[in-house]
Formats: sequence, C-alpha cells, structure tokens
Amino acid sequence: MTDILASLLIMAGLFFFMAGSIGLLRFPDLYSRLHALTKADNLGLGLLIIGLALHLRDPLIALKLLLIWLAVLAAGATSAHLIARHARRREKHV
Amino acid sequence: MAQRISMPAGILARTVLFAALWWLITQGRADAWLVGVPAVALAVFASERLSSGALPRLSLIGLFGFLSLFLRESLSGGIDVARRTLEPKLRIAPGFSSYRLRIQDPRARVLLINCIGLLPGTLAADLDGDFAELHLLDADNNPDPQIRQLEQAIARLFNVPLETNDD
Amino acid sequence: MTELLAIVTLGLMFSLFLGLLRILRGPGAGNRMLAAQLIGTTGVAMLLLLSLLLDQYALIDVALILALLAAVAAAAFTGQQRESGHD
Amino acid sequence: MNATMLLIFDALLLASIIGLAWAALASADARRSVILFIAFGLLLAVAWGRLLAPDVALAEAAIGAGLTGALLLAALQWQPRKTADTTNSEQPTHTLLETGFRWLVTLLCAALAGMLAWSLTQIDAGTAKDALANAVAANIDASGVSNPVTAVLLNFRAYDTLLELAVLLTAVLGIFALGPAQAGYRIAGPVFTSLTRWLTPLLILTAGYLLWVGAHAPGGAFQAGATLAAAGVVLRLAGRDQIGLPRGNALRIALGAGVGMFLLVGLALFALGRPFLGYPPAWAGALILLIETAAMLAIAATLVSAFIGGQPTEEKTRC
Repeated sequence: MTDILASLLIMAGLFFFMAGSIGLLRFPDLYSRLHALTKADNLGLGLLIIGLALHLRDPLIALKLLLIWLAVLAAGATSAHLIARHARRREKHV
Repeated sequence: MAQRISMPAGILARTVLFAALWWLITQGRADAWLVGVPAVALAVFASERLSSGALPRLSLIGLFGFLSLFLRESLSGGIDVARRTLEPKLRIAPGFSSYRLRIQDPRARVLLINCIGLLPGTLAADLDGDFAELHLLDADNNPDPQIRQLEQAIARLFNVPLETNDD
Repeated sequence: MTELLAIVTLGLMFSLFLGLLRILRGPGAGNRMLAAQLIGTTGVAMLLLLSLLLDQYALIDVALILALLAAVAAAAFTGQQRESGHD
Repeated sequence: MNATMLLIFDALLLASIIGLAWAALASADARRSVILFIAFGLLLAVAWGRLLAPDVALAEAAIGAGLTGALLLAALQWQPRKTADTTNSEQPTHTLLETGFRWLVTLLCAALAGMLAWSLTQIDAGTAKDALANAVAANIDASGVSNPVTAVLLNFRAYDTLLELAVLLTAVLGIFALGPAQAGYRIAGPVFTSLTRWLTPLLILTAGYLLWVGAHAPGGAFQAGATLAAAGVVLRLAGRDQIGLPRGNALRIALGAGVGMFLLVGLALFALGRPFLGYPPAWAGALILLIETAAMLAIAATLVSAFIGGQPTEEKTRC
C-alpha cells in the first residue's frame, strides 16, 4: 500500500520535472522560464523525495532527504530571484 | 517591534540547531562527534558573526500556519505552471507589477521574497526600498491578495505586526 | 519498485535533455544559467534515484554537495565586482 | 529491463556530456563557455556516481561544478568587457596565429588520446585491477581506515598525496606572485546576504562531515576542503571582506598546514625508528585524521586564495 503511494508520488515528481523542462523550452522570456524552473522543479523534487522516503521506511534517511530538499528549495528560490534581479537591473541600465 | 531572543539564548538555539543538523547529516553515528564538536562550534561562530542581530522569537502556531499555507501554495504553484506549459495553446500574458511590502523585519522580508517565487504565477524580480517588483505569468490576474495572505502568515510566524494604514 | 525507479531515472534524463536545448540556445547568459540550475536540480534527483538503484548510500551525499554547490555557482553568476580604484 | 533502461540512460548521459564539452569549447563567447562548463561539471558528477565512484563524484560536484565555475566567472569579471552585452557576439574572428595555435592544440590532444587508447589495449584490465584491489583489501585492516580510497591516498600511497599538497602549495605561491588580491565584490542585497547566513554554516558542517566520513566511506580532505572553500567564496561574493581567510603569518601557516603536518608526522615516525610515513597500525587512524584535517584547511585556504586572485592585503578596509 505504501509502495503504491510511493510509486505515485515518484511518478508525479517526474511529471513536474518534465513540465518544468517543457516550460523552459516553450516560455517566451527569461522571467517566465524562471517561473517554470522554480515552481515545477521544486515541487517535482519534493514529491520524489517524499516518495523515496516512504519507500525506504527509514526515518533517519528520510530526514536527510528532507534536508536535501530544503537546501534545494531555499537555494533554488534564492537563485531564481537573483537571476531575475540580475537580468532586470541590466535591462534597466542599458 | 518583534520580540528578540537574548544573545546567550541565541547561541544556545544555534548550537542546538546545528548539532541536530550534524546528527542528521552523519545519520546519528556516535563516533562522528570527534569532528562534530569543532564543526558545530565553527558553524555557530560563523552563523553568529554573519547574523544581522538577535534572533526573532518565532511563534509555534505561526509556524504551523505558515507551513501549511506554504505547502498548499507551492503545490498549487507547481500545478498551475505545469498546466500552463502543457496546454497546447500557451496561455500566458507576462508582465510586471509592484507590491508594497508591509512587513518591516528584514528576515521576514527575505523569506517573503523567496516564497513569492513559489506561489502560483508570481516571482519577485527585484526589491527596492519598500517595493517588490513582481514578474507575473498572467498580468491580468491581481497577485496582491495571495501575497498579502502569505505576508500575514509570515508576520504571525515572526510575531511582528503588519502596517495597516493604507492599501 | 526498482523497475519504476529505473524508468523514472531515465525519464529525468529525458527531461534534462530538453533543458540542454535551452542551455545551447540561450539567448544570453541568464537563460543559460537558469538551464544550468535545472541541470543541478535534476542531477540531485537522479543521484538520489541512482543511490537506491545501485545501492550506493554515498550518492546521497553527492546529491547534498551538488545542491549546495549549484547555489554557489548561481551566486557567482550574479555577484558584482567592485570597480577597483574607485572604491 | 533495468539494465536496458540504465543503458539508455548511460547513452543519453554520455551524449549530453560530450555535447556540452563540445559546445563549451566551440563557443567564442567566454561567458557562454563558462556556464556550459558548469553544466558539464554537474553532469560529470552524476556520471561518476553512475560509474560507482562516489569519491570522484563528490570531488567533481564540489570542485568541478561549484568552485571552478565560480573561479572562472570571477576571472571573466577581471577582463574588461568588450561590450555591455556579449550575448550575441558569437561570430569568431581569428588571426592566422590563433588558427595555427588551435590546430596545434587539436593535434596534441589527438596524439594524447591516441596514446591513451593504445595504453588501454596494453593493459590486461582484469588481472591488473584485481591485483591492486586485492592488495588493498588484504592490507586494509592495517591502514587505520576502512575506506579503500582513503587507505590508498593517506597510507599506502601517502607520498603521492604529500606531493600533491606540495603542488597546491606551489600553485598558491604562483597566485601570490600575481600581486595583491583583486578588488572585492559590491555589498550584496538582502536576499543574497541571507543566502550566506544559512549556506555558510551548512557548508562548514558538510565539510566536517566529509572529513569524518572519509575514514570509512567516500569523502576526504580534498572534498571537504573544497566545500569549506565554497563558504569563503560565497562570503566574498556577498561583498564581505572578512571571509574566514586568515592574514599574515596565520595564512602562511594555514597554507602550509597540509604539507607541514604530513612532514611532521613523517619525521616524527622516522625519529621513532619507523619508515617515513609508516604509521603504526594502532595509531594510523588518528594520524590520518590529523593529517586530513590539516590538509583540508590548507586546501580550503589555497582555493579561496585562488578565488580572490592574489595575496590578501594585510590592512583592513571595511568589514
């Protein structure tokens, strides 16, 4: 039962990764692509990690995976803002 | 203003946090503390040196409210952007807007800026004084209510009041 | 379950492949840097899956390092040097 | 089923890595090359993981993807920018000399690749690999550690690692010969500053973990040193002048710590009537940890010195 749930979560994770990559290709400008990257990939990684943690049934490893997700989440959100800011300031100064 | 934790209590809080992280990274191995004690001490020292001031006293109920809002909103943010990318006809109308932050605490502001990027359709592209410049996936939607909701949750988390003079 | 993990690992590789098109096409450094961030996040996910598939616990540590250092690269991209002499 | 999946995965990974390498080298725009190189490093770390070499994967993730990328991006900033926007200046114009030089490099690379391919055919891969692995496995109990890679690097082939650290020390002397450090970075905005506040302690803890875990699992001084150096790099990028790098004599001690500790341990053992760096098995674990700690500090100080691009100035300007 947990394995079914884990499988579903892992597949949902892959789905969001795919969506993010497609967004990166389809969206027309840098800022819109950043939306796709941060929102879809962070959700994708989160679902995948919850799925893996359920599958592993080891709370200690699960917490470490959660730490990795938090690190990616915080770093990803910060990077996205910094890249957007970098681009925006350059636009304004040219 | 927000309630602050005194400095010794702040060092204690950091030590507990980093010791817990060390325990987690090393997966609870007891013999790791030989390296762990100096590593945690160095991390506490660095964190204290880099800190902008005393730690705020976080509210536990506020944390619960913030986390549930955060998880709900990042889920809907991901679903929203996935829907937009996968639809045969790209239905986005990108644009910029400006949002006046009502929260004053610098830490709370940074948290808000970072979280805005995970909400559906919004991304903070710059922060200039009290104004955050937002990039919107769909400029026809007014993003302010959902950000205000997040801002309120962060204010409760940090135990700080929101300015409420104008809107 | 391992079949599923293998399929998802491969799927992530396909997803990353799409991201590579953006890094090649650009335009501009900003677009390339955001595609590099995508590769970082996808790399973390792939390493976590591989650690189970190959039974290599250490790959979880590699994923942690990759997550932290990808942030350093993004920071380096946006850091602005002071003009020397006028400072 | 799984094997087929992983085979396709490998093929795609390989194609991506070669494609990125090619694109990075073929680009005329240096900024574009550097970003492609960062992506290349990220993928290479995954590839080393796939090849069951987590030690190398850790090193590649820390040094290849993160630090070298930051180093190259910083180096780009020191060059005067040709135009405000270099995004589309991808039309190469070469002089005859440059073209000749390119061909020379290509020829030398091809010759090297040929030599490597030839030597590969000369190795009786199976027996050579097994002989070495068996030799390591047979002596691992006496090495003081249970990670075979660390056993080789810090015990069986400690001379090699000592000389590697000496090479790093020489490199940092070369960097200092360039003169005083480059100008720092502008004071970063609140979001960037906040990144340094949580990333720095996390990098310190992770470096400590890699140092400790190296004794019995993938990790070690080089990976730990690079991770620690990343903390210094981020702080400098955020516009801080105090980045944990000591000045003056303390810096000299830190830079020489790796080689110094190695020599100290080696000579002390020598004085006690043992071979140079021939640890007594009962002490081997502790001595290796001691040397690795010193090596980690030296490597971190070297990498941060490389990032600031010269000798740190003694006087304090601002905090």
